[in-house]
Amino acid sequence: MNLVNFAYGLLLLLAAFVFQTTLTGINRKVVARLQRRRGPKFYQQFIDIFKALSKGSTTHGWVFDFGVIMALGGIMATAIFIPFGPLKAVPGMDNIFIIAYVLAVGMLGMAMSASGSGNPWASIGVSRALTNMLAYDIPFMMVVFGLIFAFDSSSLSGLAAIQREGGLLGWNVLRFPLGGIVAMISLQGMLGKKPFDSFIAPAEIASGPMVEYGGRHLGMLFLLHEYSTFIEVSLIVHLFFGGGATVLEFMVKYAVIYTFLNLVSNVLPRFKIDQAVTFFYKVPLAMAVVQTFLIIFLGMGVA
Amino acid sequence: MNSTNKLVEEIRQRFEIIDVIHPDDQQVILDIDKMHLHTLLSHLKADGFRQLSLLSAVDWIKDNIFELVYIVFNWDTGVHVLARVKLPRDNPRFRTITPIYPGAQYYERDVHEFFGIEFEGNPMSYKPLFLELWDEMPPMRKDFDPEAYSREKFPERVYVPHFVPKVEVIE
Amino acid sequence: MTFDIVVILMFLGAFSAYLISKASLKAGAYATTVFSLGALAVLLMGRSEIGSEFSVLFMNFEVTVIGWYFSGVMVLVYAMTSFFNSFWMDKMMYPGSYNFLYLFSLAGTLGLFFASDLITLFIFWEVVVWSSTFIIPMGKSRRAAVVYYTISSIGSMATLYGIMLVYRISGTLVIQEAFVPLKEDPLTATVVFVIFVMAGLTKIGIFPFHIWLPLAHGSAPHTFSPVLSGGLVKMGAFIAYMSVAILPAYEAFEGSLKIMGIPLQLYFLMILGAISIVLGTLMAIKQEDAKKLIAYSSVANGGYILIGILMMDQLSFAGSMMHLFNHAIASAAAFLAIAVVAYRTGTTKISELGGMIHRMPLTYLTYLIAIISLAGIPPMGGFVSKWLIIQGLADRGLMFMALAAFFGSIGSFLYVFRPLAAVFLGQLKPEHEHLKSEPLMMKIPMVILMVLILYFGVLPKWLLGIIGEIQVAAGIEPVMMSGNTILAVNGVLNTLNVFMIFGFGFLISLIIFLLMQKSRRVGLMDTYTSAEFIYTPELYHYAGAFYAPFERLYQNHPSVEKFLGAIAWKFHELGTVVNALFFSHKPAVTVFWTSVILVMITLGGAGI
Amino acid sequence: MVNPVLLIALPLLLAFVSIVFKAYKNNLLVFGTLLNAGLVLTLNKGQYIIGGFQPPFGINLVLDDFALTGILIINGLFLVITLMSLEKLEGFASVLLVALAGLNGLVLTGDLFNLFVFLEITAITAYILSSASKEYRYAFNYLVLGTLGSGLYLFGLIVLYAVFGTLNMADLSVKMAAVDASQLVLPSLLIFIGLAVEVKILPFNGWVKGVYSGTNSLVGPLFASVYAAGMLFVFGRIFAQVIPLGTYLRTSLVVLGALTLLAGEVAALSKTRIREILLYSSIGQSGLIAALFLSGLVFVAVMQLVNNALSKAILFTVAGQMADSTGTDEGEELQGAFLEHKIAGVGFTIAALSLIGLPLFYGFISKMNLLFGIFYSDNYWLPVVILLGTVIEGTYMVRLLVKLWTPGDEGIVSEKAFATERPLTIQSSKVMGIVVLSVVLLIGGLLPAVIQDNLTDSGSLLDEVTPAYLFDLKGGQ
Amino acid sequence: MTTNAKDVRKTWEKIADYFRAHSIWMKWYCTGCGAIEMPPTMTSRFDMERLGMGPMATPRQADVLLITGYLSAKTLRRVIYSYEQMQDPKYVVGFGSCTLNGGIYFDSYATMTRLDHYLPVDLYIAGCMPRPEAIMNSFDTLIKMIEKGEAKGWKHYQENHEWYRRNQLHSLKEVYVKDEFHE
Repeated sequence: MNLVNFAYGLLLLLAAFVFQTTLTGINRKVVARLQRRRGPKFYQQFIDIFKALSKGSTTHGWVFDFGVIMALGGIMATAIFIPFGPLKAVPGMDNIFIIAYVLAVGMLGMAMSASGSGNPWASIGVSRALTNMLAYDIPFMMVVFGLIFAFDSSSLSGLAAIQREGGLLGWNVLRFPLGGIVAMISLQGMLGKKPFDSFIAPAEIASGPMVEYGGRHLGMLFLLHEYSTFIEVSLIVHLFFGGGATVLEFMVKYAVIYTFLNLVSNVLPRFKIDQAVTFFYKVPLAMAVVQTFLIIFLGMGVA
Repeated sequence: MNSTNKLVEEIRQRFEIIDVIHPDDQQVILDIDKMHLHTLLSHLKADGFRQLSLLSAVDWIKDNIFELVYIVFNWDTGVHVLARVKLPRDNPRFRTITPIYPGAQYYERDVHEFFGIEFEGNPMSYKPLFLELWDEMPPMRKDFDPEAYSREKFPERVYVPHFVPKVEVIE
Repeated sequence: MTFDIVVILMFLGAFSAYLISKASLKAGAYATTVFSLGALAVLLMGRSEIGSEFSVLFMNFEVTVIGWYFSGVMVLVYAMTSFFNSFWMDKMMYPGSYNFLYLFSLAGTLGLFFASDLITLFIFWEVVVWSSTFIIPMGKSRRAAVVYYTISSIGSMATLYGIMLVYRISGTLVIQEAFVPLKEDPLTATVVFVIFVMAGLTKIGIFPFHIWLPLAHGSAPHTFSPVLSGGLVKMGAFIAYMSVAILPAYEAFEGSLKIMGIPLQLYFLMILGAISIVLGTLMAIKQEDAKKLIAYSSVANGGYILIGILMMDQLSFAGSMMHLFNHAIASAAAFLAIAVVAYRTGTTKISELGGMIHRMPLTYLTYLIAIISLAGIPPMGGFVSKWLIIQGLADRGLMFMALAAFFGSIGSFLYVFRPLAAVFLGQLKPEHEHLKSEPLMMKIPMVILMVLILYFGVLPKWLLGIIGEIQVAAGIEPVMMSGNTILAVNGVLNTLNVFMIFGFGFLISLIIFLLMQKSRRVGLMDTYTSAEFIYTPELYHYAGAFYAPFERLYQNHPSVEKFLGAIAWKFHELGTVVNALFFSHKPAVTVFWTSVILVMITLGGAGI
Repeated sequence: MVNPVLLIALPLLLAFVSIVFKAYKNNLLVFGTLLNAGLVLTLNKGQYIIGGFQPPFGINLVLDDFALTGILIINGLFLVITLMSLEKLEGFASVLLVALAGLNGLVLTGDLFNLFVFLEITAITAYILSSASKEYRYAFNYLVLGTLGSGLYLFGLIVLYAVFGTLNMADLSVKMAAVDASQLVLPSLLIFIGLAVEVKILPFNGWVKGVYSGTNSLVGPLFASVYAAGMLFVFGRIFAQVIPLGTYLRTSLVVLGALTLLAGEVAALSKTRIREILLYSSIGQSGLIAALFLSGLVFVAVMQLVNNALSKAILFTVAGQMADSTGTDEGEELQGAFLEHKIAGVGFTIAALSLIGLPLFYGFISKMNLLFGIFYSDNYWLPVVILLGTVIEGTYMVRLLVKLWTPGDEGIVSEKAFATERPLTIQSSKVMGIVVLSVVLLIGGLLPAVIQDNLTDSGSLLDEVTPAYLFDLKGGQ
Repeated sequence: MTTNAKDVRKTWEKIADYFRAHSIWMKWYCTGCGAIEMPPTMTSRFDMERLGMGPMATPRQADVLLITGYLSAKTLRRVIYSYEQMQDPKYVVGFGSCTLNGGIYFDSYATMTRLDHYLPVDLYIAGCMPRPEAIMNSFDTLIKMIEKGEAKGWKHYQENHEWYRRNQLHSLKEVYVKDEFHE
């Protein structure tokens, strides 16, 4: 660890921001086309974020501010760990468990800040978000567990490299199709897209955790959202789609997956929170357990 | 005309009904002396009219009376019964029906607030329900002038005529 | 030679604390602090004397690395909690006895960890059990003490049977030698192992023996809950360690059926541990009382510790040992934070509290750091230990344990967040408007614990070094470290780097925050209410049934409490039946039974 | 050189004197018990022949270690209990003196018929004492069952005499050993039942419930510790030394003892009145001790007996005193009773913990020893029963203690305000007695050698039936 | 010096105003009848998102307070409360004749007749009801106004707060009322 790493990390953060925000904008356009609208400009997301940052804001006490800073800080730190294709700011730190747990700092900060506003909608939203997390994370972690056992590595780039050795068929999504499906469903939950978006339901609980945010706080939350999307989609790209030997390859894979999930999201209604939990525990978790069982006990797809 | 007829017959036997109107098969309007209203409603409720659909008032300012309107509904037969009683317009007071229909509490508050009719035995009815900080005469009384009130409370937009059209008469 | 003095001194200290309490209650409470801090100092200084042996009366002791480690954890928790004792002196029913039993149980645990023969071990085990049994009813529940005692004594009586059996077979009670002959005899070894480890299970609160834990932890005096949860529970881990490491289970069960390289007996226990994790998590999520909530989290964390110990490998075992420490200090810190709240407000019910952060920010911070560690989020200590455990599980491919571990890990976000949101954040109730901040003496232990939690999360090297020694002593490969990097089979973890990148993230985030327009401070009640005017903070606080949709999914769960309660009730009924059958006021009944016995035995005897 | 017959004769004499000088009878009782206690310390072991005929024909007293321990316990506890509750004598002084004589005779005698006589004397005093509770129905019940037991005992005796022509214990044991044990099932069983009524073995103990549950602070401890100890010593004497049991009978009777233990503990668990709890606990303990005697583990049986006698003396004194002064011994009514009586409370707690067998108290040492003993006799099921009994016993004892120390409903922090309002008084004489007894229990637990050394002797005579398992206190090796 | 500083600030503001103009998040206060005109404006026929407009859940997040239809005295209090919860800079759009002059309810005892008396309205959309075309047209105007920095209603409200407050109190007696449901 030296200054170069930090500078590198900062650059990666910037790149991730630009990339993901542009992609979000493009996706808004794609969704609009899906709904036969023209849609906003592809840089609309940038405008939204910068506008939010430029506005005045209110605060409900130090924990409201601190939580947001902690959340964005934690998520940014996580984003630094994520390899951007072949680029890594800090070598040897892309351990999947580290990322999974570091990601939680951001979640916790956000949840803390939201509850700190004193608004019960926020607390309800947080309660739903956490319940949702308990639902989608376990099947995902289970599949990841199987992968780690199969390849004796918990490094993102390491796992990606192993897949690339096998060419297209080496991709884990093809080797372990059940696990791949589980991961995609879980990713949908992680991103908070329909049908798993009940925690920000604007019409029921006034956008849940975000209810009290305005101005710079809201802007930072948007940044946070972009980064966490980047982290989560990157995880899947690395774990199941062979990562990226080049930056371009990574970006293409990333964009395709993200757009696909967005399209899926836009044709689905919304689950109630308990329905989401039941669904995740019935279908993806069962699939994940079967997949892991196949990997560990039968060695299917490993060799 | 069968079920309602029977009902009306029965009621006629028991109560002094001033007038009965049948606007419809399933609807009966009873004008009744205010002395008998409570017994009538109790009877109706026991008879299956479990729902108080509405309690409202009409201001007959020329006759100097308030008319209270009670609509009860029977879910089994689908019959509406509308009972009307008349009250003097000065110092209007009436007994509450909350012991019979507890839900009448809010209707009585409503009527009290908008007409100034007092319901004895319902202390809650003196609390305001809809109008916040109302300080004038109850607004639904016919002698209340809403326009004057509006003028005083809510300043109107004053339009300056920028353009006066010329009217030409064409022979 | 320092350790015998510590053990004896602690016993004497207990008596002197009682006497001092007679003179002045506060002084007595401070005496507990002084004695436990003294013990901590001696322990830390006497590390070089590990391996020394000594005897007191008829009891024999030997200081082992693991004993030293466990007693260090225990004394640390006791010492930190003892700062709080003085605040409850005037509220306690028997303050003098409390101080006495407090130090007495500490002395008992020290004796337990240093015991070199099984009888000594058992003596101190029971000493701790009964001394803590009498502290618990000073809190909110009498039943808790009875349940605690009963469950503990089921475990300890089973252990006693095991001790006797071992002695019968090997003819010795010295811990290191007594188990040796068992290796030859897997069947007896299984019996001994199961009944021996039962004491550990009861104490850690592993399913189905967990029922005492929430009851006792949740309703013990506020100053004793941290000790129970952070300290005494770890005695169970010690017994579990002994059963696995000293027996040694892996050698004794070499020939039995193995699942993923784990002998069936151990695998079964691991399943119990996994059930405890899931069950503790689920139950913690639905608790309405902050203390009970943390108590159930202790059940879940006990599961982690047990699984790790049973693994007896390089990673999970180290993780488990470290988790033991981390959980001890984190759960003590959490309980202490709740104790502060209880001290100021008089309640621990989540729905009766709210907005405490505005009155006691340091307590909030303590609780925050404690729960971050409990939930295993970096950069706190809990992360390192959970990471190690899960790496070990991944290495072995124990998928069901891992499933439970993941569930517990993520579930812990849910339950630890709940008091955070509902007790410390949210609306401040009007009646708490004028609460004072926490007293200085309460701040001291909280700050120390916070620093420790953070320190061992960032620089765990020293701690892992000791754990490495334990592993060497237990005959397994020690956990590897290079610099600040922990080297696991499947990956590496550099905690310092994680921390630094964190700092970097925070810095950027802070810069963004500061660059933008200043915020306007508004009150807690000035929030989005769908434009409705509200004036009642206590109603505008989301605290009860926090995870209602999720709780609904398992509200009709089968309950082992009810099952065990039914068993207890059956004993009760049996007593009534016995009473009705044999203990009659009519002599005729006795005469009848007499003739029955006479006939039966005589005829039976004639038959032979 | 004091003849132990004085232990029997002096109290008897004093009893007659006390009938004449009624005004001084309480003083005479104190004098007699003090005298006896003093005499015990001066006794020498040996055989004492009464009346000049040599055994096996004459009457003799056997003062071996076993008997010495017995009379030490009996006279010591008798003294302490009497001194503690002098105010409860109510004219029973003469009876008590007779009882003392009878109990000493029971333990000392070397002749089965003599034993019967003393058994009757003791039983009669017990019937009289049990009427102190004014519940004559229960006393009568006791009388009936006691008589039944004595009758069966006598019947067994007759059979033995008809077969062997002797009633001298030492002689009989030699002669009986020569016969196949299975042929002696009937007389052994009859004698067993006869004694079992007094020793409270299931199912011959129907009287206990009525008699014990109404006892006051004098009669309760007397029954539960002194009488029980005396009867158990006799039981041990006969079944561990005199009558050899066949495997079948031994096993059946041990099972009966174990069942008594379980039944007693379970029944105690379902009770809420303090004296009822204690009386069922007494039954359980008697079953345990009887089972140990029957298994031939005399030494540990004596240890456990001592523990039980000491603990029960304290427990029944306090419980009886509670009932006497407050009018109830319902646990619920007496919440927080120890709040104002801490010393008595600590004594009660120590006694209860010792009874459960928790460390630092004497009960732990005896429990350890008895477990070692049983394991060394290769009996692996009895320890399970005993430990199960211990768990149950601990549960109800802790339940009781918690209630008596910390008042308050569930979910409320214990406070003084919730304590019982009934006026509980405990006289200082009782408190002193309790302190003395609990200090003995503590010393026994911390420095077991003090009691151990005395008891070891009582076992040494019985080496042939006591396996060499002695719990070496220097590390248990 | 001061002018310089003002210039720098102005540049910054200009950029910010550009963002604000092209990202208009609205809080719809739709207790009146006009809400029905919003869905067609949102959906594919008119697609307001292409101008960067969109509805928001809470006033904290919103830039524009869109008040459709009449306002009774009771709702006016809530509107004022909502407006004060919004973050600067914020804009108010009065939608329909009722906000403009009371519309057909000009003589009602319960509805106020002109919104700008109580809140700084940046833009009115006349009509009963205004059709989506009118809405789109007027928002186009609003975007231009913001871009040029002309939509200064929020500043006006700050500077003339006394005046607004006096009007509010005259019509409403109290803005922040208590009612039984939140006692």
